[in-house]
Amino acid sequence: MIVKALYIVLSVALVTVWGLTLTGIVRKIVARVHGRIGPPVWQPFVDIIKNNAKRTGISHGVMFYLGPVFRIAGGMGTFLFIPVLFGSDMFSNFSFAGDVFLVMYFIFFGQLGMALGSGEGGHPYSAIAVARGLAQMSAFEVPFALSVISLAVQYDTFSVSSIVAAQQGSIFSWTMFTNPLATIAAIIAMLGMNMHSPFDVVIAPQEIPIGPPTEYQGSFLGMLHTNRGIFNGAKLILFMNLYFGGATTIPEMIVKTFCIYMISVFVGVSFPRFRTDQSIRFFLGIPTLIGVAAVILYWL
Amino acid sequence: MIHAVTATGIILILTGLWCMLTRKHIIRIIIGFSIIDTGIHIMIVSTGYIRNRTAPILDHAVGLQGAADKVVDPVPSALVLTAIVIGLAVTALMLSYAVKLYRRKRTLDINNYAELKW
Amino acid sequence: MHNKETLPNLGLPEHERDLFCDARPRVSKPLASYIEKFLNWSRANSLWILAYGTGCGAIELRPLFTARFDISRYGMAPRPTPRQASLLMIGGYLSVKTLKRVIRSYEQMQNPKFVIGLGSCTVNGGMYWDSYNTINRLDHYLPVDVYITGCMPRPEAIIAGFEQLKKRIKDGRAEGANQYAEQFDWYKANQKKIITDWNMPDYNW
Amino acid sequence: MEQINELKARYSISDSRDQRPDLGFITVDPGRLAALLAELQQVRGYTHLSFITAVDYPETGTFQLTYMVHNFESAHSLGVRTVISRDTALMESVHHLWKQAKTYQRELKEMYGIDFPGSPGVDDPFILEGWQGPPPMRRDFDTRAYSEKTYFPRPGRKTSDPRRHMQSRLYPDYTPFEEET
Amino acid sequence: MVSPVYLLVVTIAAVFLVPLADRIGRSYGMSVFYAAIAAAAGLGLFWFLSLRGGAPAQNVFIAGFTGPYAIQLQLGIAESFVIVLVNTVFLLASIVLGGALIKEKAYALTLMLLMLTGINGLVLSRDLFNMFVFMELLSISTYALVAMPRNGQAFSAGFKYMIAGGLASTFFLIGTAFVYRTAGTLHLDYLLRSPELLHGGVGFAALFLVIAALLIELKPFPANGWALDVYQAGHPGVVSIITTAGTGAVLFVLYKLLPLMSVRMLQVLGGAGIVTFVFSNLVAIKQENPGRLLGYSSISQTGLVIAGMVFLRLFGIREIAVYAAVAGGLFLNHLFVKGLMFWLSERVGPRPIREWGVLAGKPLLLFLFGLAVVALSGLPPFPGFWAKWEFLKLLAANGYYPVLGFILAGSLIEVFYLFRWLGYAAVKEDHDTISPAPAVTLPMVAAAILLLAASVFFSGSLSVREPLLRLIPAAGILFYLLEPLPGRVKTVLALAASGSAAVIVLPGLSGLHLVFGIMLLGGSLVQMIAGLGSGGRRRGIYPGMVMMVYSFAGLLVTETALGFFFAWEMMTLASYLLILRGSRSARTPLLYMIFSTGGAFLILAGLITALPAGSLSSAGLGDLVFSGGTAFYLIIAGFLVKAGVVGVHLWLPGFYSEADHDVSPILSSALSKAAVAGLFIFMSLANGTVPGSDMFSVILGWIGGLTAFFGTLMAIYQEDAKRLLAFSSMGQMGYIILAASLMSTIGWTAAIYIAVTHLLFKGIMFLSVGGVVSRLNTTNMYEMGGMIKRMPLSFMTFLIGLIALSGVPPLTGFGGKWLLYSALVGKGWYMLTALALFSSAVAFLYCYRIIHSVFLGQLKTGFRAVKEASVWYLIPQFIFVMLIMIFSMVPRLLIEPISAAVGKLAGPDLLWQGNTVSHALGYWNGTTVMMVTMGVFMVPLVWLLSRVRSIQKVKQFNIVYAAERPDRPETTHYAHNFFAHYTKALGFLSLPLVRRFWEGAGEWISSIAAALRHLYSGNGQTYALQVMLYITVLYLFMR
Repeated sequence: MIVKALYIVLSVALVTVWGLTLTGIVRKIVARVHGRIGPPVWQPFVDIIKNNAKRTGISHGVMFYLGPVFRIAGGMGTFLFIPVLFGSDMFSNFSFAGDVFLVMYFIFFGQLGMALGSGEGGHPYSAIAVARGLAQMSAFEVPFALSVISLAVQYDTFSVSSIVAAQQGSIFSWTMFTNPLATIAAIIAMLGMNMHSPFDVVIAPQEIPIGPPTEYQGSFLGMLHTNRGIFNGAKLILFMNLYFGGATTIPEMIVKTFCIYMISVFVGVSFPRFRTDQSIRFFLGIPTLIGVAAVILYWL
Repeated sequence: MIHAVTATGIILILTGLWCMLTRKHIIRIIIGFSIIDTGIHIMIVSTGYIRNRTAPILDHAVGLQGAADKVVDPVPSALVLTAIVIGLAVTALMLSYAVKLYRRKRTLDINNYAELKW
Repeated sequence: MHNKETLPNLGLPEHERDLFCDARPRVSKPLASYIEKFLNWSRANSLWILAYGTGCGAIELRPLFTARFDISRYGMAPRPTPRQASLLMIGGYLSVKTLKRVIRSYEQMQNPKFVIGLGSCTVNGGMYWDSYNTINRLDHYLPVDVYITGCMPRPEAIIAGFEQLKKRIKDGRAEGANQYAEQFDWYKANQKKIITDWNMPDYNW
Repeated sequence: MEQINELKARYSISDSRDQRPDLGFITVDPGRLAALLAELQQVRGYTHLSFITAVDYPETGTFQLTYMVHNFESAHSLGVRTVISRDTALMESVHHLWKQAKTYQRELKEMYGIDFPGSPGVDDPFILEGWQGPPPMRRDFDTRAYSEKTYFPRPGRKTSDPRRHMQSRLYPDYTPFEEET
Repeated sequence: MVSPVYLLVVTIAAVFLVPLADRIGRSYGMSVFYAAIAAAAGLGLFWFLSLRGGAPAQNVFIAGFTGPYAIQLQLGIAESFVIVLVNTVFLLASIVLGGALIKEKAYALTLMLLMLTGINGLVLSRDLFNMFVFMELLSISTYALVAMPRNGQAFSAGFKYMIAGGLASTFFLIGTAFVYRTAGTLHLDYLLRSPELLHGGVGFAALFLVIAALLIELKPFPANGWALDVYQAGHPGVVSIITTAGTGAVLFVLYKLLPLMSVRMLQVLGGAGIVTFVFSNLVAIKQENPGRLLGYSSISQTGLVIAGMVFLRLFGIREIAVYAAVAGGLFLNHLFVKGLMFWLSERVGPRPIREWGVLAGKPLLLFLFGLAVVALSGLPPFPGFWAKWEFLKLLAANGYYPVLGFILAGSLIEVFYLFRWLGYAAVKEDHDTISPAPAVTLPMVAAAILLLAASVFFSGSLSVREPLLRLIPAAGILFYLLEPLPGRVKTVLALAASGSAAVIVLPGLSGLHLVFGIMLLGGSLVQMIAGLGSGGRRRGIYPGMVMMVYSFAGLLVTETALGFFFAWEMMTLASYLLILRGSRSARTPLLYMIFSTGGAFLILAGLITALPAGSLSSAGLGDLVFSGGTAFYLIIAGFLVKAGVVGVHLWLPGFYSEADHDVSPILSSALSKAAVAGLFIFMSLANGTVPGSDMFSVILGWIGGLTAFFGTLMAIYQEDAKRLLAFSSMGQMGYIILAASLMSTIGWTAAIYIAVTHLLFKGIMFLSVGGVVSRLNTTNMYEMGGMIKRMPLSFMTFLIGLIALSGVPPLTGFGGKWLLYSALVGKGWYMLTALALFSSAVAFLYCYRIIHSVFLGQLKTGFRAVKEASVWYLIPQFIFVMLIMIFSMVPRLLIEPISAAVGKLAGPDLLWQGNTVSHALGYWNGTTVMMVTMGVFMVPLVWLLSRVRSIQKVKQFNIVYAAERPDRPETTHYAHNFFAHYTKALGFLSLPLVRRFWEGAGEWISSIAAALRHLYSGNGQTYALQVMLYITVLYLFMR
């Protein structure tokens, strides 16, 4: 019991540090591509310390107060239901509690809480942003769901651990190679999930200041930033497990998640922003068809 | 002979019907109705007629004995008597309706009494 | 919450007073010096800017984010909402009307918060020194940490100003928010002297 | 311009001149102005009101108002001027001809104190929120005095000539030429 | 036994006595008049009772001769039955007419008495010519009485009536003459003994003319314009006699002649009856005048009675009891109801039906009217219901499915216009009121009581054996009588009544029935507590409510098909009453009633088709035969309509949303489960016996999936909070149907799991929103906002309900989703899985929309002082929240009993290992998930709480608003047209195509009706021509 608790702490700490560092690295890389020097790699940590070091804060009410708590609980929970390393007892987390559907739905836990919290903030932009985010989410959920169904058909299981186990062996037993269509659909859905450009109309900084967290500051914001590390990490690990053969060691995990994250970074720096209705139609178009094709391919 | 009577009755009925269905004047419609009535009466009487027999009235000419062989079928005659009475009553009622209608609208054209419809 | 003293909010009509928080700003004492030193280091290296581009200054801020000047290397980043920003940059002359908005934005930032006055106009009115509707001295209305003179100052000058500010922060001298809270009545009186249609609460939380 | 000549007599246009081929000015009595503008808009094709502006002449105690109208077909702009008394500062509103006139009139009301009775929202503040002094664009309003009284001038401020300042910095030995004369 | 002659003697004698007595004084004359009619009615009753007691039938020859020389009368059980009915109604009608008669001269009374003599004579007589005489007696007195209002309309209508009536009697007479000519006798008994006498050309023609004349007297469509004019223009009292007693007598004559007819004649006659029934109802939908509308309705009912008799004869049935059950039941129903309605129209006066809102302020009259409408529509517990059931059953048993279809279609149209009318009457508008008139009200009450008594009689003679079913209407009436009590007292009484029903019923149930019993009864009971929160009388809620709960119990308890359908219809009726009270427009209840009745008719058609051969009395549900498939599909289609699947969901949003705030939750959470219960009961009954069930389950699955999707999609566009929740219910029903269609253990477990959780969370959400709405008096979400500040408890429960709805772990909703997807993928329905996942993602949109627009955002100025919702609204919510929490902590508590109840079906079972449930594909440990969630929730919360001292609590306008201050809360709250961008992207999916389709269909039907009614040109001569043509066509058909 205590050992498990220690493992969990370790695992959460790992993903937090790695997730935030990854953000820092990516910022640095993007800056270098721009020809800038860019912030230091540890900048995300400094930001979190700074935000928590705010001496005053404001709260609009209980739900506003709990919003970030929900958010980070959602991030941590999502992470904790995903096995991090294949074959490692230390980093298996609580993956025995549920399968891939549990993870897919637990993702919403934090987003829902956050949306509610920012809603109580009373700022109209928060609500607008949530409306956009939800609309976009409902759309990218379709290719992702189809992709997961395709995996379920392929591997005949919903269990993330089993899916990882089935991909062991050589690099060519990864889903990426055995089921490329499902992988493509999922990667496109991931672009939406990460809310990078071209799907960043949700936070549209110039138009509706930063979106849902418009009213959040200080410790709340620090918490949201921490969650960004955890949640990003969790999503990347999920994608790694589902499509890229999982990982058996921490370095492997770090390399793979970094590569997966770079996909959305590359797309993000290359494309301008979609409007909400455009992104809805985009996700329900080609990516959905790819997902359908992935399902049908394994169905037959 | 008997067929001629029946035929007369039928012709009268048809005439009356034609009259009822084509004349616009209410009184004429009533007359048509009367003609039908008469036609029916004739026809009914003709159904009970038996050649060479007399009317089913038990007077001295017929006598009580063997009357059944001397007179025609008395049933239609009895029916006709009742029917005549009834027809009379209906005709009278129709005429009184016609009077009432005329007093209201000063017209007896049936086309003018179509305010209730659909 | 723990500030028993409340503001009268006389500028608001009776039925609107309940819509706004009426607490006074409060002085937040710095923590023990070694912790505060560390925290100040983090504050200095993570300056999130709320740029208030009232005048020509706004155009001079843009180059800061380009490859040539790149202030992101100092951990600085623009922030679209005062709630999350710690540095208010006032980019030029302030008319009475814009001053009102600046005050509201400043008050919506959280302690610690810093102000940079950009350009001569914020120092002494600049070329609008005798205008009927432009303020002359920003520090009468808000506690200013650093003035950057010039009309307009070049990005290099602005970066120098940032360095100055960071130095002040690290030295623990950038306590404008506490100063504002301490001398709240004086600042408020100055503000209200020129902003005659004060339809905001006395302190915009 | 033949058009103007036609109108001249009817509206007692006192002064008319062409500044450019596509720009002319005429001056008319304030009382006839609205009627003239109406005809220009309805009959003469000057369908667009570009702006209304005012010039303050405290010397003569008048405001000169200019209504700039434009004819898209002939690409001709016509400034219709009128002079009103500075004391009454009252002018007929033309918002019934052009809706946008109410905005110009609101501005003139705020900046010059010229009233346009009946113009919608003419008393609302235009850009000055809560302004309490005299109309600031009148020439007899001393902005410097007002500013010094109101906006805490920074003490120690000197008006110094930058040229002289730089001269003294760069060429301390140079004698200023003004002093020579 | 008294000789039947006395029946005629009494009235004839009174004909002479009345004028004499009238000379003494008006009241004497009237007394004699009423005494004679009462005596006639009394005689009838006496005869009926003694004949039922076993006395022999009587044949009387007046003056010792046989007919036609003398009058011959026969008095059997059938005659006495009709006599007692027509005389009773005649008595009641003459009481209604009392006020009008007293102003007339004495001959009006004698005319009435002559009319009654004619009616009684027609019933008793056994001789064709006697019948003619009595018919003429009836006709002539009627012609005269029609003119009683003495206005132009009455005279012209009377004249048209005389033309047509004259033609009819002409044909009758000719026919009689020819009968005599061919058969040599006019005596029915002789004719019946040797029917071959009438074979051959002339004999046929003779019989044809007689029947045609009778048919014309019965006003067949389309040769009946004159009758409608009379119905419209005559005094309602007189007209009620014509259409009840007069028609009844003629119908009975037709009944007496039935054995003479050939099969062909019967078929054509039956067809004429059906045509009359369907088309008269059709034409009636455009009618605005109450008298004329009632006329159309009377004619259609007559047509149905004709069809009833004729088809029974056609099927070779000779038992008089069956005729009594079908034709007698239909006629009795028509008799009392139509009497009641005509008298009511007398009471309301000359108003078009749209203005019948005057009744809204008169509870008794409204009750009577409602009773009449319900009875006339053939809804239980009235005789029409039982008679229709028997009739349709016989039709189905003999393979007359098209006829069955026509009757159901006609009945549906009838339901439409009758309930539309009831809707007008129930909606209170500012009209002038009507003055009291006990002389009219008393007969109506009497008719209603007689009708109810007859209902008891009919229900007893038929097959409803379960005593509980009898309690359903009884409970409704009891609570109607309790209406004057205060609302809270009634709530407590209703709780007690429903609770006792639950206590009695639940222990006897098992398996799925028990699960649904707990859901329906328990769910309703808990939510009824909310009723304590509203003050006032709350008229019109509890009769429906208690009836509905008892119907739930009845549905689950009953073991017979008839009992099931009875309970089902009672439930429909009860819920109609509930929505009728609360709804803002007459449209919603009407739509509900039409679709529900349509669905119920599908179920009815299926049930009677599935009845095992030869089961005339009660057939058990278990005995139903589904091997043909059609019956099963019809039943399922009926339940789908009731569940509101996409395509027939038109009624749904209004129905779930417009009832009272404490009733809507029950309708949406519990009542919606009744359809699910029915679906499951019949699917488990038929499991394995239905051919082609693979295709069926695929189709059902897609219906469910599309319902889930479109329900959800439409929910996100709603501006009305309750409507949004209503559409959300539609979506959830889609999931349930989708899961049910899987026909596997996990699928059914999922379906019932979702049903249970939906009950819980939708109950919470509706109650919570109801609490808010009851404080704010608006349902528009954009008018609300910031309610979390004023109603934190409601917000809390709503939030729990919302998390459960959206399927986010750790609450119960996830279990349903997990089971559903597992079952779907297990079955291989991948596209449906994706559709369901998409729908559940879209569900987040409306979830957020409602909670944000109502509870979050900006509190509006006008609502700054509202209080938390009533504690009575909160109690049921907290009960449900507790249940949700318990089931979330230990999902096993819920899933295990459900899978036990579901039993073994196709597909793998769920396996349990501690708290982990697993199947071939995946696994889920709800308890651990809950623990982990709570753990990860606590850590950041503790950190935040440690910093709470530095955090200033601010107010709603302390927001960053681009440095401006917000102007007003109304303009700062982002709530209206929340998902505009979604419309832009996917708006084409939510075009109101279904509504356009149904509206188009409705318009099409009503244009047909509008075109058809131009047949009735109002010209007497045209009518005569129509009569002639009708007879010709009839002849061509019968030949």
